[in-house]
Amino acid sequence: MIKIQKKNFNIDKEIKYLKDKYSNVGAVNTFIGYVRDFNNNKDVKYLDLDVYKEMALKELSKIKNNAFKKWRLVDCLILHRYGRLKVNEKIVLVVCLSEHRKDSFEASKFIMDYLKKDAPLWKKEFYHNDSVWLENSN
Amino acid sequence: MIKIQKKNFNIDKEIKYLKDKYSNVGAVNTFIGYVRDFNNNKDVKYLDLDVYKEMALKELSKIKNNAFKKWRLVDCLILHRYGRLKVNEKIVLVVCLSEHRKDSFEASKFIMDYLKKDAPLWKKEFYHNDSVWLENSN
Amino acid sequence: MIIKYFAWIKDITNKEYDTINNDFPKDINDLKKYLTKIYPDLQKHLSKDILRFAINMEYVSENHNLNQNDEIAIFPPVSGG
Amino acid sequence: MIIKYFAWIKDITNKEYDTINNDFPKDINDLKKYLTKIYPDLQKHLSKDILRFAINMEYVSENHNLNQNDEIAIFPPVSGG
Repeated sequence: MIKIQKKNFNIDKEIKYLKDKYSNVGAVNTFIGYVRDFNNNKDVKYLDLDVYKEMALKELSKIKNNAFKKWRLVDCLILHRYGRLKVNEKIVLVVCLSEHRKDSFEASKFIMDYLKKDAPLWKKEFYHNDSVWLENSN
Repeated sequence: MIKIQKKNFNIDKEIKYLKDKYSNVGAVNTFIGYVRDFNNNKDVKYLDLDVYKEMALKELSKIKNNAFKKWRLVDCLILHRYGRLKVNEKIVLVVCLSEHRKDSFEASKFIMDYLKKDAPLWKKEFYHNDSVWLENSN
Repeated sequence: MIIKYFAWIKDITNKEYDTINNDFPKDINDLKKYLTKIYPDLQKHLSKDILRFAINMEYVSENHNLNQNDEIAIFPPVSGG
Repeated sequence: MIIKYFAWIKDITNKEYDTINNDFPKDINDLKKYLTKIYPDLQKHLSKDILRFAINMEYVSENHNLNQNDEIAIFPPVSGG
């Protein structure tokens, strides 16, 4: 499942919603990204996250499908927020469900790596006096 | 933090409790292990988890400290349940907090690998007519 | 044809998209010339080849023909996650 | 000295631990002989070297001296996680 949303999420509920469908799942790996208070040597106040929503849904589906081709996954959720996000707020959630732990770990890392590279989302970081559009490094 | 407990846990609450202390955390990797419905070619009814509690606390602390030596972690939780656990119940939770995602992913995997190898915990799996003590493979 | 702008491209164009109904650019190179004309501040970025283009939500890395009903998007390197 | 049993070792000893106050085993090899005597069913496992020993909650892989106040633990390969 792919979700692009403004609103916050509850990690337990998101995982439970997926996990409740499958009794053959032994392993769930989850990644959560948060807004940090300090970046580029400056105190961060908040982020504005811009998104090309329809394309992000398509790109993230593609990344998810590639993960399914490479590992034995039972299910997978990629959730990304957009809009204004303050320090300590959650930005992104990836959840990979598999029978055995190796698949969930590797798929989750793969998805985050490609999300950072290809998903059309942009962070504008606001400091005390200025702001800057960020670019992901490799 | 290391927790060895009988009772269930809420993933969101456990993560929030850790994350709320730090505003410099950008990445949280989480692993959750569940009781699967099928193993050893048999339908599983439930598990009994035996633990050498004091030593498990000590071993898991050691594993956690080794993870801190190898990666830049901000904090870390290892929670393992014991006692009777039914199919679909959560067994283990590992949460690694770091500034950047690589550290949280690798530390979380490292901790699970060593937990599976060295933490003094034993699963007895109950099927329809019989039961068996399990051994982790490598 | 619709041309969508994202992130700091929007700060230059001061709008989220343009629609072109007549005389639309026939390929990406043509589109770059078109954009340079109406948004001179885009030129330095276009010439440095740092922007990414998508046609109908698929990345294109080389020059590519455009059709009347295409949705084109122009944006800087991404920074989600 | 206390000797703790875990997992299926407990199914053989039918108890969780033994305490030895006098004539306690002086090292791990000595302990193995002691256990074989009171729990004959343990012998085949002890001889196959599949069990793990911990002294005061630290793994020991080689023979090791034992002291009166030691807490020894004997268990099969682990299966947590």
